[in-house]
Amino acid sequence: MSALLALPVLLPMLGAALTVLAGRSAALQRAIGIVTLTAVAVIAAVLLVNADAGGPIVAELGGWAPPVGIALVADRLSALLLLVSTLVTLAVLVYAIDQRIVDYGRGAASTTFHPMYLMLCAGVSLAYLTGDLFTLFVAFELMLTASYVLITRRTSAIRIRASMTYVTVSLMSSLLFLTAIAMVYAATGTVNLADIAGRIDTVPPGLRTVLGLMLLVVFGIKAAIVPLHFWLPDSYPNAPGPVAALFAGLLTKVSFYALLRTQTLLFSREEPWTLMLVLAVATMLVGALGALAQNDINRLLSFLLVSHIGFMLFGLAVFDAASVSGAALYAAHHITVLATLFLVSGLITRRTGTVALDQMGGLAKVSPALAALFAIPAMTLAGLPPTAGFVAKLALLQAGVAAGPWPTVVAGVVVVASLLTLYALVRVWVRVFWGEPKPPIPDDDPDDEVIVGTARTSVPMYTATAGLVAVSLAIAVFAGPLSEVTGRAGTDLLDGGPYRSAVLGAEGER
Amino acid sequence: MTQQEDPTPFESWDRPRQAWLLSGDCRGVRQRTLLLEMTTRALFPTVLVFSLYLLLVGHYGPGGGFAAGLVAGLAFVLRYIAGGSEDLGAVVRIRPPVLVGTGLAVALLVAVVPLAFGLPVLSSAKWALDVPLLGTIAVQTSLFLDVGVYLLIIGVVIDLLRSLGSGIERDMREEGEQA
Amino acid sequence: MIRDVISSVFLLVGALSCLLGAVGLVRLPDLPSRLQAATKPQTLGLLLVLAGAAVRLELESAVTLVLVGLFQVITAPVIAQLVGRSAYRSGAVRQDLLVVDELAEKMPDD
Amino acid sequence: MLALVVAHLAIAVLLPLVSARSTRAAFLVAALPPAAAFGWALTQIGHALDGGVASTTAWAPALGLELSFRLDALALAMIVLVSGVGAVIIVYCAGYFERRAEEAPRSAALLLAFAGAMLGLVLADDLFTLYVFWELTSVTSFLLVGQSGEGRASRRAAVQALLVTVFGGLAMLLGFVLLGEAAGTYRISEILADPPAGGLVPLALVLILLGAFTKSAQLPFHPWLPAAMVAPTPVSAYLHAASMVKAGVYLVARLSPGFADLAVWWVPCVVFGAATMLLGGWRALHETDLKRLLAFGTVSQLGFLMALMGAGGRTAALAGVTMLLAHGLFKAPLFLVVGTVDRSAGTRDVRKLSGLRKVLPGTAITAALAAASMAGIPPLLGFVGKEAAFAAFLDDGRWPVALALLAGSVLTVAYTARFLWGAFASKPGVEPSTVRAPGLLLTVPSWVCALAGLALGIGYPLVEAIGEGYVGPGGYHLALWHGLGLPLLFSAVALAGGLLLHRFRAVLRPLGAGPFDAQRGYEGVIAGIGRAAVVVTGRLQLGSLPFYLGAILVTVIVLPGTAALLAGGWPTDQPLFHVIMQVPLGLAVIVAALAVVKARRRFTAVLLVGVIGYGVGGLFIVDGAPDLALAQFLVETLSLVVFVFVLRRLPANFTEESPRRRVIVPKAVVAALGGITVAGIGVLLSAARSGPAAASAQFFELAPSGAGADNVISAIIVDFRALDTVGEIGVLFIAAAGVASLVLATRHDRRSKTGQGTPEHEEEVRG
Amino acid sequence: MIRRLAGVLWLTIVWVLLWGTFTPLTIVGGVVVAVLVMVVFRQPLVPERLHIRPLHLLALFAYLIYDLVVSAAEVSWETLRRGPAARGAIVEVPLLSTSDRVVTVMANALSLSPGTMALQIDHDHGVWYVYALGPRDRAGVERARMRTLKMQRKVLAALGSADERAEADRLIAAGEAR
Amino acid sequence: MTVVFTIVLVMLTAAGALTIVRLLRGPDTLDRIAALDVLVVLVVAAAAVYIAIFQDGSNIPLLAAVALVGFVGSATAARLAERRRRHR
Amino acid sequence: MITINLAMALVVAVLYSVGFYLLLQRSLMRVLIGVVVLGHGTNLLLQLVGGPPGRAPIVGEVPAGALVADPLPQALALTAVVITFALTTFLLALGYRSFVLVGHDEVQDDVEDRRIASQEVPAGGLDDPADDLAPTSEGSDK
Repeated sequence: MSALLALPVLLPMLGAALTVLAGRSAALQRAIGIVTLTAVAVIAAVLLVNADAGGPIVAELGGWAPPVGIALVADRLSALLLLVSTLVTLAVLVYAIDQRIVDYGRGAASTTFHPMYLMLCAGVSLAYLTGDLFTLFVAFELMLTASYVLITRRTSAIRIRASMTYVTVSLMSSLLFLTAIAMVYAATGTVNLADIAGRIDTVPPGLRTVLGLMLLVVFGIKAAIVPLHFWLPDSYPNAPGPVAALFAGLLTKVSFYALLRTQTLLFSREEPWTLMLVLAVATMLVGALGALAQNDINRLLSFLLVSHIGFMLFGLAVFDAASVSGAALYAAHHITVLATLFLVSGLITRRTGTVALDQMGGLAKVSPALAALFAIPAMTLAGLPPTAGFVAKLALLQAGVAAGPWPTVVAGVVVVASLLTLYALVRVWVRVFWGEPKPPIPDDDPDDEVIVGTARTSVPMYTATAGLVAVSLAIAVFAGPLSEVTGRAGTDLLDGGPYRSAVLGAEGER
Repeated sequence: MTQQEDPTPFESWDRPRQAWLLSGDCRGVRQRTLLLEMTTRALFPTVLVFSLYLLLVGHYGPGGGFAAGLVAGLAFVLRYIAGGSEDLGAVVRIRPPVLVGTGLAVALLVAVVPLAFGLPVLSSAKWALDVPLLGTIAVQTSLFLDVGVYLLIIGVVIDLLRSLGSGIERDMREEGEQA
Repeated sequence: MIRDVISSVFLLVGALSCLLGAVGLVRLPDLPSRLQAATKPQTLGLLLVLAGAAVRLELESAVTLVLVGLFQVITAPVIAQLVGRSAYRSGAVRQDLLVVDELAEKMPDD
Repeated sequence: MLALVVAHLAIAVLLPLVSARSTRAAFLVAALPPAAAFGWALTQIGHALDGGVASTTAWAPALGLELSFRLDALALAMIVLVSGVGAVIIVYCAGYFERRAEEAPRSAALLLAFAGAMLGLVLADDLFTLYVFWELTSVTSFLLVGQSGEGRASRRAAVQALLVTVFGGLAMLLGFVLLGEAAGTYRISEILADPPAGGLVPLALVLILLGAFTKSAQLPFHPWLPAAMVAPTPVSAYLHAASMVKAGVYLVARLSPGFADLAVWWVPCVVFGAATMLLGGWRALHETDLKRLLAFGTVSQLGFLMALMGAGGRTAALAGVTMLLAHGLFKAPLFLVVGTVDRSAGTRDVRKLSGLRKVLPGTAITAALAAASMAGIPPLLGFVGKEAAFAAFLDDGRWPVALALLAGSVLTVAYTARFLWGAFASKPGVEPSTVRAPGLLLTVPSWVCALAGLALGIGYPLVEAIGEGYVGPGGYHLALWHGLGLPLLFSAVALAGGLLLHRFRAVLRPLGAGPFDAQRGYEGVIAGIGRAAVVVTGRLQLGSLPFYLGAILVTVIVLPGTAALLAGGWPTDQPLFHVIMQVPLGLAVIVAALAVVKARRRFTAVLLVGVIGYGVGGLFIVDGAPDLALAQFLVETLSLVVFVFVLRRLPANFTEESPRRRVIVPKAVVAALGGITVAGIGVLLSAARSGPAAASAQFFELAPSGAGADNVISAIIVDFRALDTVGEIGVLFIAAAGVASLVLATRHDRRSKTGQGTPEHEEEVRG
Repeated sequence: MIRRLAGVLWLTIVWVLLWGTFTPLTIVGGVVVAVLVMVVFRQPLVPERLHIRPLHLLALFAYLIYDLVVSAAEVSWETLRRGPAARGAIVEVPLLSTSDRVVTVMANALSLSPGTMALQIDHDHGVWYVYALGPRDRAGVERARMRTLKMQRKVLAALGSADERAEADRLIAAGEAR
Repeated sequence: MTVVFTIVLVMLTAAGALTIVRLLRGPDTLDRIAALDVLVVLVVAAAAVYIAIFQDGSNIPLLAAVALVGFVGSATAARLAERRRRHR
Repeated sequence: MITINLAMALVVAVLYSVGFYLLLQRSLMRVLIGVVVLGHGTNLLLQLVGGPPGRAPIVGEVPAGALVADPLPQALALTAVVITFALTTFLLALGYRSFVLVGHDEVQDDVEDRRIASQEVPAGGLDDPADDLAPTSEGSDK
């Protein structure tokens, strides 16, 4: 089993290398991408089943036992998120490929898209699987650097600013991450997560808090926690549709995963978590209000993304098994739903030729399928039952209410933020799908990579989107088993014992 | 500017009489400079040998695939500086992205191959080869990972020369600026 | 012991050469003169320091130092020429400090 | 029961297939599932009244989430409305919608889906199950009210209905969670069997009531209901008269057995219920649109029901159930009648209709029958219910409530009269309306309902059987004739007062529709949210990158920085330096770094950065890290080369920024604080280490033997931690491609605004 | 082929120096590496021939080292004595060889020693321009010119043809006569 | 010996300080390039002294690399800086 | 136990401060240089947390009893150096691209953010007449 563990990382990287070598054959590139990600999805599913049944799966790379070597660990949480993420990346890839085929024909190979895409997937996989803080940094860099290339694949004069914001802020976060690693090493003398967990007790409590906050800030930047979130709504919306979908779906969640992993593994519930509650409240409200102020559909979605990060942060802040598992469930569902919405927004833009809400209208009449594709994920995001969003939100609410008076108050804020989310999405619905149909706005630059304002689409683009909708519906339908998995994952996270002993052997037990 | 009046601009007074580098008659915007070109001719293979040394010595002292690749890459920078992009293109006929891709593929294959022998990913083993006269040559398989790194980094540097070097140069030429 | 003495002499003279070169770099008035003072004594200084170090090392390490010195000797003049020529071209050479400039009249004007 | 609900939804999804052939057939098909549900409920009547029929399907047990259903008396009563009346109304739709009406296929599917959701709601025996279907009804209602969304009014009404009801719904959800957590179960029957108390339970109840009030259009949330009247009339009949708006009342009824004795429960119900009843009735008197008149009538009746259901006490609850049934059976046909009138006469404006009594006699009779029930005239069910209601409050001495209800009833009678007069009377000075004769599909359904009201009025024991199934046996009994008493007096007063009020309606007109305009409140809230959104977002989201980075930096200073200050523990044994060479090298780095800040020319800055790099490389040598130093020197040089490549194209100097101290000083202060914070934390943490590094010793041991390398660094890089290296070259791989993609795009820009990403550009990047 | 061999030899020497051990393994390895590099990155062959005289070459090396030390001292003295008031000259000197390689060696030899530097080489007119630090008058300029010529002569002695040496001797004589 | 090493390092440090002064003062980019080149040589020299102190040959490849590499950096800077000044 | 000495702490503080300061500027080139300086600071810090200076961690070269540097931070810093370089290069190319497209390399403020912030009529168009979402009293009275 542990032999499989490195493959979700190495296969996409190998795929990336091969797509470059196969730079002349578009068909081959596409095949490599899809085959690789499908394989990773299958592996992820196998890992999830096994991790759920038999506890964390550990691979000691090169046969070197940690802390000498790097360990990859698939426990319930990471395997679950890996599976969901891979399904999303696969669907987005199909969508992106097809969009390109529709626009440029079957023969158009891409040297920047396919390799970068696969690299990003490799980075995501590595981030989920690694049991080593520094490798986590490397994973982040893989993922982020690939994302830089993807977001700058189409930089017009207008878009370049967004790319700069994105890249600069990410670089700062990367360097702070490195700083945090140095600090962790300074205090504990190791970078293996399980080992850190074992040694953290020797650090005085006050300094432990410092470490925790440092990591909170680092991951908070990429996870877009208020007040570290400003960059996100300025940059994601300017990425091309599928890329934005990928970013919105995955990147923030990977960071959140890292936050979840490090905070639960390294720290116990202490005073500063009140602070996290405050941050969660701010994130939820600032994001939701931001969404209401927008006229650009992608920006609106980006602000909603921020807002919902607050939900997950709430789960983390409450810091008990139920809340953490709620956060995990929320993250899993959120990956699919945000990606779906951005894909749908891509389809909308393709039809209408604009992202401005006030210039669209009547799309429900023109394309009922699109309306349905929007409506379901929108309901999911708003947390209306019986969608996955509802289930996940419910898990958070329950955990919050059970945790005491302050978390209960924050649960109230969750409810308010949900309502504002719904309001924002209803505005989109009303403006885009209702009202008088308007003619599409012609593409101001028909030669660039993305063609808008056209009815030219094809079945795979819709199928990919629908596939993601199906994934998110599946999360709702199978909420039972899933919530049990995340429930166990939450317990594991807070206990930490199984993780440590799986990685370090018997000596890992305290 | 002055080219119209004077057939030989100042920078080209010392152009060499012979083709010391591959491109021979370098027609590009970059004028040839005797001293630099001769030095490059002498240093280029030397630096490459040095880089191979670094690659192999990595297991015993400072060096390794990364440093080796960078040193080799700097050799190509030198060629670019002396001979321009035409020379570089003549030296390296392989497309830089392919070189990069090959390097990455090599490294990854080295990582994955142990799986075929039932070993963990990225394991390494020692190969000892007894050669008559020379004695035992011991090779750690992780050397091949270093080789992948080496190739990749050379490719990256050449790619940077192609984009940031020649690419910007071409932009400047097309903008009518003096490159 | 004798090794130490030889080594010390080399090292001290080498370092002195470097220092004097640096003094020149600061004190001399224009770019070509600074180049004279800077790059050349440095090269000499480096060679001496390398020699000083080599004396103290076993042979296998010492021979490699020869290579380092060789590289330095090969490359130093090139830099000097490149920089000097650019300096002349860009007007960083102060004509008032030159006794004669036989190149000036040959220069194509631009 | 789940199967029944799912069948509704599944058929609804498939319904467009039928609609494509014939919309009329689609409605008829759509009527089948509710009819079946109704039929099934009738077969279960015995079990239902005798403890109930339950079934549970697990969904997410870990979260206490299950689909748990239970058919009991109260559910049965609701099913009569939801499925029985529902089926009838859907049949009516077949006649109401034009054959090629665009909204017909949509409405058919949505109505059926709604019927399914509503059925689930009333059958739910689990708080979350209830919530699931609750919100589903909100969503279907949104789509049914909005329809194609082309009309401005429908859009607004739909949004308002959705926002208000979901607001309540979410509050209710929180209440459910609180309640469930307190009770330890989410099963309603179990909660009611052993109601939790204390703690946050009162809060939970208030939140739940909030949900109920919004859904049932109680004061001050009621305006969405009249606004929703833009929906097609059958939709209004079904959603806004018979079923959905009753959900709130139903919820209160569902939970009252457990909580009605708490003041926090019954006081709001009664107060808001009565107030709603009065206000709705009063507003109804001022409407000229028949539908809106009925809508305010519904608001009023819902208030009445709310007061009854929430008040507590067996009689009130019994009256509530009776009125619940009665209201569904009279309000639905009234709406259908309005629809018929609208279809036939082309308007439903009181001021334009005239003389319909003569041309549509059948419809008029139906209307009169239903209206009579509404006004509480014997022997209709409405009368039976109202008698019970008066009795309930008179008997237990809650006089004020009884009087309020009386006032409400007076208003009810008045607007009933106004309705009948408005729809059917011949008005002097108004042209008699010309009409098309309505088909059977437009008339029969309303008869069915109206006659059902009559039948149940006479057959009140049946109603009482259901009611007793809910409230339990004993005490008060329903009857047409309880003998002379206060309740009867109240009924009489109501009737007479109402008729008088209608007679002298001209007197009322100057009084206006009332001082209180909840609609304006809603708009104020929405506008306030919008304003808050813009103000907050505008203040925070400045769009300025330096600000964003500054925010991050300040966070670093404030969070970990403060924590470090609090933690303290500055080492006492901190040496000034470990090796003397660190000092000059460090000084060189510091000087160069400070000079970079002052540098005005890009080239200078880059060279200074080079100095920093070489200086740091020197420090690495001093620290005993030759590998690292080697890499540092090489990378530094390559960086320099790369910088120079780009700099030759960029202007020589940095773009001059306005050197305002106002900007520079804060930036400098924040930056300096940031640097000090990081370095300080570094020192604190390094001093806190208590043991040697985890793996150092092992590295030295394993490197020669295991990895075959004397150079430990090399062993780590290519062997122990080879994955890091693989990742690292991956990053380089990406960066190279990214650089090529960016830099080689210029030429392609000439042909379009963004040449990047086009196949030609990709071709070039490939080399 | 011979020329290539010279390259291989040089690279092998470098390799062996790098390893610092003279074992068969390093030598064979050096040859393999050298051949590899030479084959993969083939340098263009140039028809020009050099007349190498090993003894004179050694003498040239010795002279260079001597020159380096002496002129380093001179320049240092100049720096300390005059400092900001130091002066220099740009002198036109005949270029005595047409071979690129020989010219390169000359320029390098000249530039290596402190105080002088080849500023520009003008093939077309057979002259080069030398910057010299130190001359304060015409005599100093002439001294610098002579010094350059002598340097060329020494290089030609090691690498140049007989004609070139003769030309050099003639020019030096003429210069000294002046 | 320690005294010698100390003196040598002090001298090299002083040389470095002076070089940095030139680097900061300029005035020309070419001055700075020359100064940076000198600085690299000084670093190599200092590293050589370190090698001498510890009699540890493992750092020598580093010296060779820096000697070569410093050249490439300075050459690039000099050659391209020349270009950019020309069209000013 | 491994306390970073004062001199190095000072160097780290200055490098971080300068890096941060440059990051806060508008010129992308300055930002980029800030990233590089910050990167140097980070790498130095990473190396420093390994402990006080020691001999290079090469087995066989180290005399017995000598203090040896902790190898792991060095290896990590090595990786970090390379990654920082890759990122620097990319940002540089981005700056160049910006220069090509816009004619300068300054980071502009976000247009859409500015538009929203400068809205005189509040509420993201919520009050604008084209908006359907704020029903007026008349609106529902149709």
